[in-house]
Amino acid sequence: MTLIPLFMVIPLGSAFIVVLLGRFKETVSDVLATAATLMLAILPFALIIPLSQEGIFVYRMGRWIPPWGINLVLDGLSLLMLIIINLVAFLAILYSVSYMKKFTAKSTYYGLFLLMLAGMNGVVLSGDFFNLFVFLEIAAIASYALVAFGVEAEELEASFKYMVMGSVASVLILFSIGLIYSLTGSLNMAHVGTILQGQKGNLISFSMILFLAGFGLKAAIMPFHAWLPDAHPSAPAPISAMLSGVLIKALGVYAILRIFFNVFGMNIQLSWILMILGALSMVGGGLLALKQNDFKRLLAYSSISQIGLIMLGVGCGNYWGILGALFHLFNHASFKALLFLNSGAVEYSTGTRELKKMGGLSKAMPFTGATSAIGSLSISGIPPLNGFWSKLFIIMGLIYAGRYVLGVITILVSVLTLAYYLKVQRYAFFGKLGEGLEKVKEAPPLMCASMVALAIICIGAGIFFYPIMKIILEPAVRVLQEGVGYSSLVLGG
Amino acid sequence: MPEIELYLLITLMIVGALVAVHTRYLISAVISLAVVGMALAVAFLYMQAPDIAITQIVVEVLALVILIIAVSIGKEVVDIKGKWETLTIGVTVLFVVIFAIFAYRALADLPPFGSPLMTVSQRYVEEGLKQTGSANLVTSILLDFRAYDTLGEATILFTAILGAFAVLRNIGRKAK
Amino acid sequence: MMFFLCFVLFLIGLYCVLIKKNLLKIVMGIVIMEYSVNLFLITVGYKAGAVAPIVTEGAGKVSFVDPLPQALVITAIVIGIATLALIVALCMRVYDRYKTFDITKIRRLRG
Amino acid sequence: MKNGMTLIVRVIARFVSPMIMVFGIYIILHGHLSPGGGFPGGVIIASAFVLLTLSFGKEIAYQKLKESTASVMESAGALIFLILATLGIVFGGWFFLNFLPKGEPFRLISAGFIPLCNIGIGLKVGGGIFAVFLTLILFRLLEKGEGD
Repeated sequence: MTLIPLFMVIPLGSAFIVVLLGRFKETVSDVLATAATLMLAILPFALIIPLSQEGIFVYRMGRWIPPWGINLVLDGLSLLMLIIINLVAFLAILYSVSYMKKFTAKSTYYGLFLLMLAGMNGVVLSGDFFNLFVFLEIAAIASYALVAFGVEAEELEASFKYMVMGSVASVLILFSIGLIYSLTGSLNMAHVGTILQGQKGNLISFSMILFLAGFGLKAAIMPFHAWLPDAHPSAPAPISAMLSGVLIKALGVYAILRIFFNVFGMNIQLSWILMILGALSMVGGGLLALKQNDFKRLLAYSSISQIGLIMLGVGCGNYWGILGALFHLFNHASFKALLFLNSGAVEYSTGTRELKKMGGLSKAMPFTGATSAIGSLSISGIPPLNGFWSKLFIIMGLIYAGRYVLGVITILVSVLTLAYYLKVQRYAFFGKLGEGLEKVKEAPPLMCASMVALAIICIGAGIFFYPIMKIILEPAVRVLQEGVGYSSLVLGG
Repeated sequence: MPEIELYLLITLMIVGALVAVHTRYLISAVISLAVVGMALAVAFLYMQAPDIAITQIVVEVLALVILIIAVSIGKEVVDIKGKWETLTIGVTVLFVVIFAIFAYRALADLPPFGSPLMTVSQRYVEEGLKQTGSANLVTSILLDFRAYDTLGEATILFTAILGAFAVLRNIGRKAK
Repeated sequence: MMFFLCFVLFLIGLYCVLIKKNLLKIVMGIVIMEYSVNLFLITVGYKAGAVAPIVTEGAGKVSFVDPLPQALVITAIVIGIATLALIVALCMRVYDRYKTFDITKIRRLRG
Repeated sequence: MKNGMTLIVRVIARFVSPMIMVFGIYIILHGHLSPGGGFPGGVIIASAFVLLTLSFGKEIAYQKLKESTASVMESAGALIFLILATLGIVFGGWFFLNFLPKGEPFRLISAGFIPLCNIGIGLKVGGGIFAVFLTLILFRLLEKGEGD
């Protein structure tokens, strides 16, 4: 219980110290950042057992009782997000130690990375609207700067677009928070939930629309996706892995889930909106991905498609749909991070991202080739890898909810996914060696280590899906199914 | 009866914002924006928020300096006209107007102007001094009741400045 | 009506972001939107006939305006200046690379 | 603007900027009693330096004040604030607990750790804002130095 603030204190403190000390020696910041993220990656697992006994932890900042002070809430959903975020962050940092040698100002990079991590942890733990907004801004601002970290022309342009869209999204969210405050006089999510219960009206739908637009922009759901295919490929590879694997979920999907399920309460119109947006981004992202010849750009469009799948599963609202969506959230973090790290390794060794200029890389780069094959198969939903189970659960959810058409579309998109990942494999890793690639060597060992770790997670989560489902996912599903009952849990505890 | 002044101020702000959007010269746009910001600070004073007014004024001066640096760096002083200008403007205006109509209906549901609910704040007002010892209730909220937000806010400034350092580096990648 | 006028200001900013082709004009649109949100929050907390939320020694019972939105707005203002600093840095850097602020000419990425 | 502004501006700037700084410090220290606090105070202090930089020219400012000093101040201020927050756990068991005695209201030394927080924030904001201003204004200068 007293461990909860550590999720913010460790990354913030180490970020400040890294920036302060990093100018002297690069190794210091390597060690500090790795140590901090390693601690953070272990921490959520230590909380699994106490949480399963207690059900929910409410931490009162400065000992003020909930509606008056800020409270942190740790429940199943937050814990799931914490596990995903910190695990991927640790592996991405491990990867960065070698990968970021190409860039200048490494300590600034670590500082921004740790601040982004602190922001995401803050978002998923917060039980207060404005606090959520503040931490969302930390993560978002750090990510704008990280996208432009290479300061090449394209990167700056992508970062500018991302920042304009992100700032508009933040303003929309803040306006909506203002509306909520004016209507209820409170900022605590649980307290707002109790006040709003059963209320309806133009104002509430208006604020829901603003929230949906704001967080939809952060999550890159289809009509709001324009920034993602530019921003994600432009960032350094470990940052792309963080952005696609974690950030859009922590800032976008998680916030939508928390606010719409636990504060406003789901209803049938909202469920349809989520499903339609989800299906739109799933199909649109998939079709656009098929056209791409840039490795990272293809992965970015594929992220839009997968986020659509998650929204679809959440939208159908029954046990299997939500379970599938949350499992897919976990899985997508693992294999999309893996694939982005693969693309980074390929870029590191060959210096190109164009798929057509590659070829036969799996001979020259065995670790990268093998892990990317695992990632591709997993994201396309081949049994027994983890992507299969989550897609199966989502389709089951759709069928139980009676949405057969959407179920069929999901299966078709799954085939589409397989198609464009086969394209990646064919162009990049199989066939004969591309021209000028004779001297290509495998990426440095630390980079390989983190890729292998992610591949093991992909396989492991596929084989041991049942214990993961019971221990980590079911508490999270319960949180969403309880809906507005969240309020009484937080305020009563 | 401060409401009349407030309406005048907000009208000034809207006019200033429109001028800032439509004026041809970038430097005049920056100055009109500063007018909006200063009017905002005065509006804060009218609405009994001296803390915010001070912060707004000092931050506005700084924002003005930053924007003028940005404007003076480029050789372009006038705004750019694109192709399809009228069509895009038409579509955007239509979208904005629809949004406005919906917002007008929604905002009518808010509690009337000048009578906030103060569900939570009532307690800050009554017990703030006793519980935190700070006579300035805004400070007591900022640094005691909601100090965690302030930590986040300080971190945001830190992040943005670190980000600006990162973006303004001359060389991003080391030469091979 | 007061709230709606704040929203009008917000829409002007949104319009500016959507329509303008100059990077700095887009930045100004964002700044206008931030102003409008700050104004809206303070307007929400305004109480007719009340005084600023600072307790004075020996004063009797007076009614204060809502202090919570004021605390939020200080945070929002700081977020605004932080965003502005970063985005202006980005703009200057983009100008440095492309020698223009025109977004129609800055099109290496396909979006 | 390269070599600073006219003599009149310089003399006035040299005369006014200490007063601005004193005012900023006053605003920071009295944050819990009167309007103000760490943020506006920090920005006021930074703006005193900004005034000096603008009137004396950026070359001189660059020689005298390296941006690193300002950014060290910034990191240190942020750390002070974070450490104060964490001390709440040590002394009272809760993060951000106002662990110091509240003292007598309306005095300069009262309100527990609030004035200390204000000082930390003031340092941070002053250092940070001035550092970012310096980088923005020196950006072209550095560029030219390396390009030629």
